[in-house]
Amino acid sequence: MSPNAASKAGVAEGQVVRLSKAGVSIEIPVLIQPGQSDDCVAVALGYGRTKAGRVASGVGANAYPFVEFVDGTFRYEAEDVSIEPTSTFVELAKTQVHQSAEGRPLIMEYSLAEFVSGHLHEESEKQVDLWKPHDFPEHKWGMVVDLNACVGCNACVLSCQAENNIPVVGKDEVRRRREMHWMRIDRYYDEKPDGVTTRFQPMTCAQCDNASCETVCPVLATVHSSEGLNMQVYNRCVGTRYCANNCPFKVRRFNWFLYPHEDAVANLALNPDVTVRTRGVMEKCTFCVQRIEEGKIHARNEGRPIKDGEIKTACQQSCPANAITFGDLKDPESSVSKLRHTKRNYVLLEELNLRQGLTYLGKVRNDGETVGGEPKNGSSL
Amino acid sequence: MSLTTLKILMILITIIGAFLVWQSRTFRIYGDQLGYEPIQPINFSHKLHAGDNQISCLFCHSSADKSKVAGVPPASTCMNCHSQVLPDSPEIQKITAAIAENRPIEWVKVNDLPDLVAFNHSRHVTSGISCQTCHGPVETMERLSQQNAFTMGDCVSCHRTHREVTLDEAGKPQIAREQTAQKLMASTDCSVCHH
Amino acid sequence: MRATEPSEKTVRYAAAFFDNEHDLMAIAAEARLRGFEIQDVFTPYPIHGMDRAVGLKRSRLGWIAFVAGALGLISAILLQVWTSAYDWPLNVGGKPFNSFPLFVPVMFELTVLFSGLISIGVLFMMNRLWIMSKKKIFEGVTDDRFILVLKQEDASFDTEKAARLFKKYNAIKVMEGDKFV
Amino acid sequence: MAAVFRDIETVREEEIRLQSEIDRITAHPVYSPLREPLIDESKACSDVTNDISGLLERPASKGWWILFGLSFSLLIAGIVAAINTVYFGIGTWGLNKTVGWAFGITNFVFWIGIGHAGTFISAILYLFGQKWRTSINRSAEAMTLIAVMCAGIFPILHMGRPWLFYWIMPYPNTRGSLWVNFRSPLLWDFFAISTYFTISLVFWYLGLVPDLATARDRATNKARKIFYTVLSLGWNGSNRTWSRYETVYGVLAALATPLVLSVHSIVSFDFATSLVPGWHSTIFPPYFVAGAVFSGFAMVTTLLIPVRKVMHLEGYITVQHLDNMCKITLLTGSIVGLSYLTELFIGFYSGNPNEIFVILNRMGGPYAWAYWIMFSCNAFIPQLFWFKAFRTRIPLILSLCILVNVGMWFERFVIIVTSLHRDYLPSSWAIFIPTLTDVGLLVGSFGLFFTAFLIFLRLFPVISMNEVKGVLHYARD
Repeated sequence: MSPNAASKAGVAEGQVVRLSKAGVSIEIPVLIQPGQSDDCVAVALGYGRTKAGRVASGVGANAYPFVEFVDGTFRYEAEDVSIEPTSTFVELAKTQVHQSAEGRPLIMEYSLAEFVSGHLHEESEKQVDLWKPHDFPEHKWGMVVDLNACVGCNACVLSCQAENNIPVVGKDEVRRRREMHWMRIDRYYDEKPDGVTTRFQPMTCAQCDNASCETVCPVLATVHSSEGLNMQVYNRCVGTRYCANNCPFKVRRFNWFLYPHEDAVANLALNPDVTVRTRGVMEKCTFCVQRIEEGKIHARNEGRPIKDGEIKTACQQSCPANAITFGDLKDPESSVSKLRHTKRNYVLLEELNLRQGLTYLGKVRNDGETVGGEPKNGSSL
Repeated sequence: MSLTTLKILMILITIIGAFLVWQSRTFRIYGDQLGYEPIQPINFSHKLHAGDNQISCLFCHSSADKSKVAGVPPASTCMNCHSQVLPDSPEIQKITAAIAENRPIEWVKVNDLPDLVAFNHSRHVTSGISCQTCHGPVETMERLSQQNAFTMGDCVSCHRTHREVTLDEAGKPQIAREQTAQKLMASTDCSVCHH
Repeated sequence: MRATEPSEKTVRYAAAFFDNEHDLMAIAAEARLRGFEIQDVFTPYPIHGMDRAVGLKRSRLGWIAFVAGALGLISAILLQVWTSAYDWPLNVGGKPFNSFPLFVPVMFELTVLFSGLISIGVLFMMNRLWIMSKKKIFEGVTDDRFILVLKQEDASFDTEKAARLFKKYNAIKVMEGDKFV
Repeated sequence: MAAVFRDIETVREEEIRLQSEIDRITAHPVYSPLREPLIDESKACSDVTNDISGLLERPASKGWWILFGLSFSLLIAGIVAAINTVYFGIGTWGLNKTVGWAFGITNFVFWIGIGHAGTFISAILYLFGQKWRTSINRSAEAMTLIAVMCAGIFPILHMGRPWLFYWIMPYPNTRGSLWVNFRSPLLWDFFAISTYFTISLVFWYLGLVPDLATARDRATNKARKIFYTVLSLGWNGSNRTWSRYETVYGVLAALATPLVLSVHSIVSFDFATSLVPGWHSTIFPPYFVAGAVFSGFAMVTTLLIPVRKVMHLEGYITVQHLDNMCKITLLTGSIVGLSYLTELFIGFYSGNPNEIFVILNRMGGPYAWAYWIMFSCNAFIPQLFWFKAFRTRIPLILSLCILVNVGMWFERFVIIVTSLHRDYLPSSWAIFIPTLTDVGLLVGSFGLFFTAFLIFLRLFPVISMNEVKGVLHYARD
């Protein structure tokens, strides 16, 4: 429901409303979604199931009664549905509660004209180090995320969850802002005169070389590897949460409780290469270090160097838009190194001099501009 | 008086301290399984097979150079030979029975690492680390026992000393010898084992 | 152990009790100047100038504390630099293995800890203050009595002179005894 | 005849010389007659002994039992909350992925701060020759120890796996000797707090030994006799002991002085060395130290006012003592107020949008109420101590000091929570809501504090008798 529609109907976020049309009615809570059309309310299908096991049974409301079978096709839109507010309120479980970027330059966007002219962002000032950086003798893993390609589908989040045995903590814990996703897609709305712009930014551990989390860990549970990875050693962690506080990207996740793995059958779905974390330890994205190690072992057993693209992270593998590129930054010919040297490449919160392994390619937005007389749709890069 | 008592006390402390230091070489921490020697369902002798008969480790533990795990041989591997050799011995009869009932033999795992450690056999075997480096003189054991405490310190000290492994022209690894081919480093990064 | 330390052997002594610090200080000074050998004085609280009156030299404990502190400082430097830069150097937040400025807080703390603990330990040892201690405790010394104890082991001790001196300073009580431990 | 006279003359000259020598040796400093006496003038040494030791020998009063019962029930609540935390996990606290520290570390910093008054009084005021400290230093030091114990519980409890807390100590191990990270402020905290606790403990104990000897000599009951005999280490008041004792006391005071300043500086490094906007600030060390002494003095005053009333110690802890403590509270409170203003100024002057945002968010964000409680209690209220009326009327002192304690707790809460809950990426912004366990631990720490303090009042001489006896004649002779 759009903000305007909600104020017109006199409902607030989380308020349960009754949608009814010709004898069918369901009660569902309101989620206010900027950018939604004012005259239209969207309801997710596929909830309110009765035989879906302990995870999905009885969750939400079934919206299928509104679907009509007309002229040989299912009509997923229903007209003249009335909305009645009820006095019940539900706290929605959302992983992001603040929707505005507060004007901070987190997601770089360029107009087509800017992109064509080649002046994207100011070249960052030369960063000064007080000490000599450590060198990485063999590899230096890096990732580049193309914000132009990202459609915000969350496939990376899910594949990460599956690959890394990340616990699913449930609605209550998400309401307490304790979701465990190692990867997330930040989404910001921009209210503009002609509507709402939405921006996505996949965010995961940036594997900073000058990592602020590492310095503060008293027990050396998080240190830097010789391949530029920010390692998290679960079995050494005592859980001070200082690293999470000191992470500017807030990508570290803490095991607040012992999330059980008691179901022997369900445990067969766990990835045997990734440790299942216990209660009270910190965890975070490792750039799928189990895949990196496996790739290195394969290559070495065969006595050959690692090929570019041979090691793929789970998020990269599942991205339908190929927005994520992963590889060795020591190899100037790798695709990730090449992308790093394109103009659109930028470093998030560069002023902190964290030297991340994860950088972004800025988004080029074509708001109906014309370049060289020809109208262009979408962006080509 | 008090000074004498103090002297006696200090001497006692010194003796106890010296004893502790002396004992520390054999000091065992909780969870240390060194010397674990369980009774196996079949009285299998590594001494006989690997020692006296010179059967290569990889003959039975065939995935040790290809996979993370060395692999416990299936009953059928035993029968490769034992269908001909001593088929009537009572111990072999147990294997025959297991095959007949289509159930695995329930060997007791001797050398075990906690789940928080990822150890890859193939990488170590391929780089020319002998099995005995970690498993001890298996070829002399009637019944298998754990010969290494498998503390992190053991792994780390080996990774520190065997920094360089080179391959000779045949692709066979030679530890710490100047050869051509590719340099392989044993890393001490945490993420090599803990992920 | 210092030469002036009361020995453990049997010493015949004479003790005089006073009810204020001024008399005690004056008699201590006079007794010393008149050639008496002062075993010790006992007071309920520390009295400034008493060391001068009984002719006690400045304690060397200050130096011991200094040396102990230096020991703490050196061990802190060695511990931190050795573990962080030599025994197992780890790349922590891109910082150099020997991140010396970051080692200063622990250096300071260990300096203070060593200095404090060692100097108080030495104090307890030098004064034989410990749980099983069986020292002579004069009645009232922890309340409001000020006591002067003179050695009278040798022939030169003049009983009459001592008695005159005690009287001059209004001694409340005089007692003698053997075996001063 | 002449020779005899000359001999008499010589003897007389000798006597005069001797007398002047004695006078020179025994001369004591002259105190200003303008000074008011520190202790009630009618007290003599034996009165001090009777008054203070007598408190321990009489059975506990009804009031003591009521207070003890109250404190102990608070402590029980805290123990329940602690068991809940350790058994189920840190998830029982109101923390989330964005706010990783809240009540736990707030309580920790608060109690460490409270613990600063004792050593300040015993060490810094000792070095400055402030004789009035003698009436209050014993209880203030006991308060320090108890407060540091209260504080020390929180860093352990707030760990995800508290049973592994010993991993932050550097010891040789079988992990290839994996040491600890000496670059981490939490490790510095560990060293700073354990050193502070140890030095404060020996300092307090050293001052206590002569008084324990007094208690030993007065004890009639066998159990008490054994207790005090063991603890007093055969103290016999020998001048040789006193002499070295004074030296070591001075050494410890000299060591404890920078230690006091260092402990809260190091605690402030937890925040100052991080990159969280609102934490990353160079003003933190002096600001935290001033705040610590400020809250510590307020707490000592809060404790001593009822103690002097209930235990009839008005002759020892006079209004002048309270007046002096109020003055220190005023001074440190003004430093804290100045720090707040400096923080605001530097925040805006830096031009850093994140810094400016944090300040505006503190003043007008979801936790603005906490910010304004902090500001008014810490910066404005102590300014009332400029007026003599506020420094000498006991109910006023007590209420202002309690407000200061409230304000100082909120100061730590504001620094920790408002900085964390909205940092760099708005997508992760979150709100912290305390749970019952959080509140239970806060309340429980107060329970532990008061329970331990009440036990202290029953077991140890509440006023340093040997030091008070030394200043009885102050301004009188």
